[in-house]
Amino acid sequence: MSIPYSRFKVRIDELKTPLSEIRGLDVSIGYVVEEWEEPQGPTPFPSIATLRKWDHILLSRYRPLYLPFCDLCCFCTYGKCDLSRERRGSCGLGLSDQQSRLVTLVCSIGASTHASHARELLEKLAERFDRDHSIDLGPQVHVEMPITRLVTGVKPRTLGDLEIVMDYVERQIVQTLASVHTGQEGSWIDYESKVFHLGMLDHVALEVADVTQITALNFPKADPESPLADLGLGVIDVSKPVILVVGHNVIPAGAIVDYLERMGIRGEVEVCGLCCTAHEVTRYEKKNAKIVGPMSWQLRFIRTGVPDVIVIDEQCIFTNIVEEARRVGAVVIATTDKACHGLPDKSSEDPDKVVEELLSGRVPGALMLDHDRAAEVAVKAALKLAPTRLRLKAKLPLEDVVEYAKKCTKCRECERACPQNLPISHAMERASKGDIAGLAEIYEKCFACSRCEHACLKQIPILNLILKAAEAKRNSELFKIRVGRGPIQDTEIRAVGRDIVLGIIPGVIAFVGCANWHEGAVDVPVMAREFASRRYIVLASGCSAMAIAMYKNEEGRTPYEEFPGEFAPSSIVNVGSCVANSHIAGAVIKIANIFARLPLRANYMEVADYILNRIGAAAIAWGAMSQKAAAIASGFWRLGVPVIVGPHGMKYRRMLLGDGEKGEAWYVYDAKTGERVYGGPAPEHLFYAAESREEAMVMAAKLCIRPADTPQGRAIKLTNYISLYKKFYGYDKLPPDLHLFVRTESDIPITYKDEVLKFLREANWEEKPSVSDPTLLEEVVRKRLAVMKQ
Amino acid sequence: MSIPYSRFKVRIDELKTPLSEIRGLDVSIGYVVEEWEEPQGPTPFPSIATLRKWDHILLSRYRPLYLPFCDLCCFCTYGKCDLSRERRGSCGLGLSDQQSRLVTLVCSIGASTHASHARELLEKLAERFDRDHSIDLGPQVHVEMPITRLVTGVKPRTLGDLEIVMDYVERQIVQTLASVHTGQEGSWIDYESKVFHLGMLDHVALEVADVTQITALNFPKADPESPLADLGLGVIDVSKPVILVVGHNVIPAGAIVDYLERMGIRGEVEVCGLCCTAHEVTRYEKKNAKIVGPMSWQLRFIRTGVPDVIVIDEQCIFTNIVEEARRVGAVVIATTDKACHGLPDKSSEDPDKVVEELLSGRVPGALMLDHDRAAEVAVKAALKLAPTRLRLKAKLPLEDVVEYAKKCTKCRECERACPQNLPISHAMERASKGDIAGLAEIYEKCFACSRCEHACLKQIPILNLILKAAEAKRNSELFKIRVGRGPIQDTEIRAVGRDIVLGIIPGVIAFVGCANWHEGAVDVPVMAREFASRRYIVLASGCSAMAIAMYKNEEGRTPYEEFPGEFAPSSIVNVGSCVANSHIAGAVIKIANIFARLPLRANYMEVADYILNRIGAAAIAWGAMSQKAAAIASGFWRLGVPVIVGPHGMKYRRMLLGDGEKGEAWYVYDAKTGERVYGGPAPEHLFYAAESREEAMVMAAKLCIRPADTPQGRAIKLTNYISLYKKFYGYDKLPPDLHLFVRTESDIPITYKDEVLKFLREANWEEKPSVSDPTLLEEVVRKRLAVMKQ
Amino acid sequence: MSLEYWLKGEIPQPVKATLITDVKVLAGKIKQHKKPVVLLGSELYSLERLAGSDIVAIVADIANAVNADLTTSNSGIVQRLDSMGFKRYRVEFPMEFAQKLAKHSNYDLAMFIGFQYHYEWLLLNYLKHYAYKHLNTLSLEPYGHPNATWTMPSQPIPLWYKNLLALVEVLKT
Amino acid sequence: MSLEYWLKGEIPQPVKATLITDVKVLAGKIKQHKKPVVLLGSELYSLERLAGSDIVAIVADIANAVNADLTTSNSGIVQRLDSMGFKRYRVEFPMEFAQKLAKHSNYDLAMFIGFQYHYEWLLLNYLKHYAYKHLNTLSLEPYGHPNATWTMPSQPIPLWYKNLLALVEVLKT
Ligand code: SF4
Ligand code: SF4
Ligand code: SF4
Ligand code: SF4
Ligand code: SF4
Ligand code: SF4
Ligand code: SF4
Ligand code: SF4
Repeated sequence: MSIPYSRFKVRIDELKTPLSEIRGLDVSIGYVVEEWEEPQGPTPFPSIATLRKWDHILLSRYRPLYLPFCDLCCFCTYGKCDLSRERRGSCGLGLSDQQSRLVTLVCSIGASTHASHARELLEKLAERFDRDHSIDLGPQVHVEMPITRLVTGVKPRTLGDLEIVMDYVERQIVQTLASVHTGQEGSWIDYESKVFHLGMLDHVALEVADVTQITALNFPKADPESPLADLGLGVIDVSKPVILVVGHNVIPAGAIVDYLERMGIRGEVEVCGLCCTAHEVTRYEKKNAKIVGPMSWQLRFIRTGVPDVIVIDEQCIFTNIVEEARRVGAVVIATTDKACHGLPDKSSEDPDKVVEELLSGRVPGALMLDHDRAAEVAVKAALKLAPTRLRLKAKLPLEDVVEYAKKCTKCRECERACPQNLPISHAMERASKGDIAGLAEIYEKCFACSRCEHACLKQIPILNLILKAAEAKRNSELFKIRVGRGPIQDTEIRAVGRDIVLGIIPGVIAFVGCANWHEGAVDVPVMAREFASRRYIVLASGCSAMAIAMYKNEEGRTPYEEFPGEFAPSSIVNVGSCVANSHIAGAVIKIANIFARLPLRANYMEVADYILNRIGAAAIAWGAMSQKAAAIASGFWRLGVPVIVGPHGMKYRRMLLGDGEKGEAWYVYDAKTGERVYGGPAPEHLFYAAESREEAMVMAAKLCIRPADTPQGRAIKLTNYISLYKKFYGYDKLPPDLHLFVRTESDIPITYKDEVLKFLREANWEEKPSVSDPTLLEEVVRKRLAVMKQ
Repeated sequence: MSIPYSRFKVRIDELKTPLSEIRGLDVSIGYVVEEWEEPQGPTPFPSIATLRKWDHILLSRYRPLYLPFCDLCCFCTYGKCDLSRERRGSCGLGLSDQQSRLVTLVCSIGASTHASHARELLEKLAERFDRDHSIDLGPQVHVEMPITRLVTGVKPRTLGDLEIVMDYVERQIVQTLASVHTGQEGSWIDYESKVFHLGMLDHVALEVADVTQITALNFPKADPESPLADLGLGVIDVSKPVILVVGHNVIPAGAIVDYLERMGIRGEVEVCGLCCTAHEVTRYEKKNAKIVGPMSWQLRFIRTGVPDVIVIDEQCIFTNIVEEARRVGAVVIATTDKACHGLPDKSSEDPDKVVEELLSGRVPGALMLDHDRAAEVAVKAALKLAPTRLRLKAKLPLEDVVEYAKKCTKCRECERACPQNLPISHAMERASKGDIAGLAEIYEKCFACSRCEHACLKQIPILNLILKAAEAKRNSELFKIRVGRGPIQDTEIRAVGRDIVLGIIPGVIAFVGCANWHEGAVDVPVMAREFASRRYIVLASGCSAMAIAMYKNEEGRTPYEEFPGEFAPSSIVNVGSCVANSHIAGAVIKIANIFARLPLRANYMEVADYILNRIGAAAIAWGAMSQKAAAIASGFWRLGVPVIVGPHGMKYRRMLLGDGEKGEAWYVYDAKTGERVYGGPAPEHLFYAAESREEAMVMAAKLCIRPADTPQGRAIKLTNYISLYKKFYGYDKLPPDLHLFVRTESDIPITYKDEVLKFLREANWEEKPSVSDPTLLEEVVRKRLAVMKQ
Repeated sequence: MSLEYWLKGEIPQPVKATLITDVKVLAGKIKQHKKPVVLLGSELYSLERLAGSDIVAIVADIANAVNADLTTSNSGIVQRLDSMGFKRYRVEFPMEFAQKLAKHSNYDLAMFIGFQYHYEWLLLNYLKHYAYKHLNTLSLEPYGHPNATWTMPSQPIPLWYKNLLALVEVLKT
Repeated sequence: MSLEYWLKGEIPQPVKATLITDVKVLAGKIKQHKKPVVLLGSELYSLERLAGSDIVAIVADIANAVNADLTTSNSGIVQRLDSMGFKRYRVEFPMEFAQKLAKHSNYDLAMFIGFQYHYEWLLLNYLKHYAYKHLNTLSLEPYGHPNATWTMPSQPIPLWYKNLLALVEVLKT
């Protein structure tokens, strides 16, 4: 039990006027004990070990399968230590321990990134809008902030209340990060438990961040019909001055839009965004702002020369952006102390003087921590720069692809540097003969990192060649995305909760995270459409939500035009940016709370156990790239939601794999009787890297299976599992592990009855009891038995 | 300007009785605005960019010299990226940026480790002793907590006040850690600025931690004559049950001592410590507790089988300790959630039952987060285990070194795994012929990491052989250490402040940090004695303070018996554990405040500028090993105190080197006139790895030189520089850069006058103005000129 | 290039593959094993496109020559194996199959072909550390793989193709 | 062992040394340079103890043969150079000297001998990345060094000693 600030005390005699500055106040730190019908749950403000028991239950079933990205450790000056096979480092650590420690570190970074983002939003917006500003997520959302309530036991009412929550998150991150110090934690399983802890904290931070901005900036509030916005490289009007906002923090972007409105020139300037700031600015403005694309569209766009001013805030910024901007004559304005990029601090200088200095070229950009001034500088600079830069725009500084291609010696250094291992030399060969189709093909899979260029001994601007070759394709990128809607309504949950828990809705699939896709953006819409067509509820956020937009069906409609935006079967729901991932976790929690009436308040284990055993949800982070993605995924794991990543996700050092063939791992308690019964490998894995999108789809269908499925629900889930399997691997085939998921004959989908029965006989299948009230927690059994006794 | 909690507000109508639980309190977070004669300084609660200007001044002079420990980056799934030479990663990052980013990450870990340690002490001790408990560092310390005052602008009076300070530290660590996320900061110089920020935060946390425990647990309070304690492998009475405490957090160790006292059996059980917990337990008990040795004595001691129960708390624990303990039949009790080591949680079980389970061997140890119960279990288990284990004690499980040595194939895999590259195969060769002297020699440099054993294909227990061969030496390790005294008295500062600033005391040299010494522990006492004999003020902390004890002069006296413990020339002052490093930084700050009367409150830049230009202090972290050591060093850098590390310190990825030959780098303002004048390369470097202790000594003498030295002071400093140089490199020689440090002839030491004059002529030396009021800050110039005008 | 591992960033580790340049030696290594399996990856298509030839057929030949099983999770490869009447294959997801290789199977040699470089690099590294006592691994890619037990060297696609054909010939004899 | 770099953890990087096993080739490389310098480290003593011979003298011979300067910060080596009347040496702290090599000197070849492995490994890596345009480096250690431009292979001390002697002979001719 570690409630922060539980003892507090105000020397009230020294409080003079409550609203003026209070001097001599002898520390009063408040912990919000609020009127809340629900009694306090068992684990308010959990610290590292509070939920360790739950973590160990999960981890003994989903053991890490380690994929060391390096066999060494170089964390301290005793190193490097060779940890290969059974060797240990100077501090005593083994390879498995070190991998889990690395994941802990990575998740600390991720959780800190979100926490600091949340804190900054909270500080800046609570200041602007008053700390008493009520949290308001729209009339259909009464269970606000389910993650925060579940984790901390606090029910925040105002922005100010959220400060307590962030204090807790920050303190716990620091405690947990400390565990990676050389000579602290010594066991992989406890590092993994800390990973889960950080993931849970990360989700709290996500929720605080998004709720703060929704509340303060009036983003769409759980609106299933939020407007459509333009997306793509082709949607930008290059004849206007162009301000590009990149990153995740809406405040500078919002200030730019506000400034333009104030000056009455909103129509004269293009404001477009990359990465999550793009989501946010469309959620903020809901009309003119445009989305260029996901993270990896940065160099694709900048190299076209279109943006005049690039305003960077935080996270997911190409770190060499100042140099890239300079190459095309654009300027950079940095707006946070987390990412100063070496630029001179002009925060307190006269905006006009700053603009002048920028135009003179004496500085390549400026650090402007005052966002209103930053906005003014950005707009003024864009207006002045644009006319001088028109000739640069949309023209790559490259005339002759063929001439460049002829210089290529086929040394393949570029390919050996390319994270995608793309066949550049082959494409150069073709290009040198005038056929640039090979280069254009590379465009599809290339994420514009420019590593190839650094490797080329002939100094061929390879990426520019690729971009040039794909010019037509680039300019035809014109799509529509539904603006991030924010949370799911309570009413929506009520409408589908039962069908999800019974399995009648085959599952909830969330496409989340970054843009490090192996096969290019198209994978994501293809998968999303497949599941939406199969009556899954499809959710999306961040760069994946953008990728889904980048597809057109035969009628030329994008998925957001094709499928509705409500939380219902056969829909595609864009919740918003990365921090809006909290609404995905929140929706799952709300099913347990609103539909199943489980107490929410500080009741983490019971709710997570419920989700793991009953709610068929899975996340697909197909292009998961960063430390934040790792933290978000960890939050899902602790909550009992499996996550599938793409092939690059292998680099996260370990997967959490169940072992379907290990029978004893899959026993659960039947809460009604207290007996241990076989529940089957459901969900089979908690963290899984698929090699291809086909595999991911089959796997996602499988990972939606839950021990609590009713026979009807199980049959529906198996129908999808089997039919996806057949679709890809042949109509004569069945998933080889099917027998593990059929409990009684009534689980068998009618359509495949005979075939499956035959298969089961060959597999020596035996009927298994199905358990309606499965749990992994003795506490739940005790509680249920106690209730029954009454 | 980012004062946390500046707007606060209490809905006073809802406060009913101030001392009972307050419900419905609408967030009241207090920021301590206390009666303090001093007005608020310019930078209270600095955030990342607040002191960026100062950092950039330092960094443009002391530029990183990068020593990449790996040419790759593997931080995200875009990687690995090859950053060699001018290549950049997929996110745009270059090699230099990545090295500085790594240092930022390392320092985040270090600062978090101390912050979480501080927070836990504060939480546990404020709970036990009341949050109103006054901070009390003894009658001679009025300027309490100089770092905290300097950084935050808060003057804490009670333990409770420190919570505000820790809130700030935690929040800033999270903000800064976020900057290492892929795609945030893009510039090495801003990463380095963040490193400095983390170092500063780390120092605050150190101070909070040590002041909390001094205050609450009545550690020696600035006592120059704190008692002597026993230290060494030879001081443990093996006939008694032995409890070994390892780590940094005194609470479990203190609870053990208390429990023994309560039971009246203190005399019957040996309580001995390793690493900083050893310091703390002697500071706590001040009589019976013993120190085994520094961090790297862990396996040296455990493998002897002497400890019956090993109680681990946090930081610097051999991570495979559970297995090592099991091998010798000892049990492990883990006491913090940061380091659970996979042990079953017995925190809430009946101690007697836990003891029974431990003795049964069913579990190798237990996690006991309740420290009183942990103490009870430790004592009871030790009492029961000891009799059964007597035959194991002090006997290595190894009879015949020679037989084992004969198995050696001289494959040298052990050497290739050894971080010290020790000539093991050669020693085996000799041992196989009966001569174990080679192995015994290895003992001196070996830090008992057991990496060699993991590498040996013949499964020779190499470390055991080494320990066995050095048995006589081990048993003769009987030393005395002066118990950590805590802070320096204001009166002591007053007595020496002037002489330090004038240069009449040649310098303050602090030996800090861990035990990763290349040439073994002896380096440290040799250096410490050299400086103490030369009228330097020598300070020590942590494992280095222990190393200093491990030496006997001709009369058999250890340095702590030989030299006094007051803050004065020719003394050796053990301040205490790692967290007591804050008193070293604190002493330097107090010189600026008490002697020079600079305002302390939130006045960081001016004070650091003063220290850099006037206070001849340097730290030697000869065996610096960990992330904490990196954070501590960074705190010293921002404060203007240079740090020298040993050769393993190269692995910290970069040094901060001045370039003595780059004239323009060494100009300062003369605050009296505002002119830019040449101040000389003083101090020449901010972070330096020396190859040998000789080099370190010469370098330390050089790095004590400051632009503000008076001619007399400069002559004294040069006397030491020259004479150390001559001592090592020949009496016919002079340091080749001497001309850079002689401003006028009066700077020349009388003893070497002719020789130096001759040298200067050959070096085309010209007289340079000496500047009495040097500064790097325009603000200081302005302030000084304004004062003069009045 | 030839005698180095492929992607520059994926530097060799302390325990690294033996590079085999001689097809006869390669065949010898394979034949030492009782129960080999070949894993086919989804990138095989890219290789086929670059090589301009039917690699799946060659892999089937290899499997036939040494009685090896095949596994894949690629739908196209499955279809082609079906259409060529190849029976001794199973649909296996590589990650799950890697777990089986380490824990439940009695395969003693796993050969890899047609995977994304880093994906295979990491799968091999799992097996290298956690299954090395009973399992050898062999990379048949045109890209040298340090985490395998044995690997073909990095080589131009046409040369690699010729070597694969040669390998089939040697294995058949 | 012989053809590998030394400490197992210090794995080769993407840009790595050329290993030179032939003393004549080594001599050729050295002679290509106009202004070479040899850095002597404090571990030379350990090597001398293991080799049982006077390595400082051999290094002096090498320096004399190619007109190289010597630098060291080791007091014992300084004394021995003094006592053997060797003049062309300077006392230089290796870290400061590395900075000079990168920034202020016109040395074109820096040879290293007698350093702690990791210390030299890191100094060489600084020079590899930040001074490669004008400076080559060569490790004369018995331990192969991947961050040098050229390195002698890892080899048993007696063999290394013989090779050093042979090098002196070749350089003198
Ligand atoms: S943290 Fe441990 S394993 Fe890593 S380098 Fe340090 S001693 Fe080696
Ligand atoms: S820019 Fe594209 S082609 Fe070039 S290395 Fe990056 S992913 Fe490969
Ligand atoms: S690195 Fe440059 S020259 Fe070499 S193959 Fe690639 S494009 Fe051609
Ligand atoms: S690849 Fe990563 S873990 Fe391995 S040595 Fe390099 S930086 Fe360290
Ligand atoms: S953080 Fe940057 S340099 Fe590092 S692996 Fe990721 S993309 Fe590459
Ligand atoms: S235990 Fe000693 S000899 Fe063995 S590897 Fe470690 S330092 Fe070297
Ligand atoms: S690894 Fe073992 S066998 Fe090889 S040299 Fe060292 S002690 Fe001898
Ligand atoms: S000095 Fe270093 S090794 Fe010693 S206790 Fe402190 S951190 Fe640990």
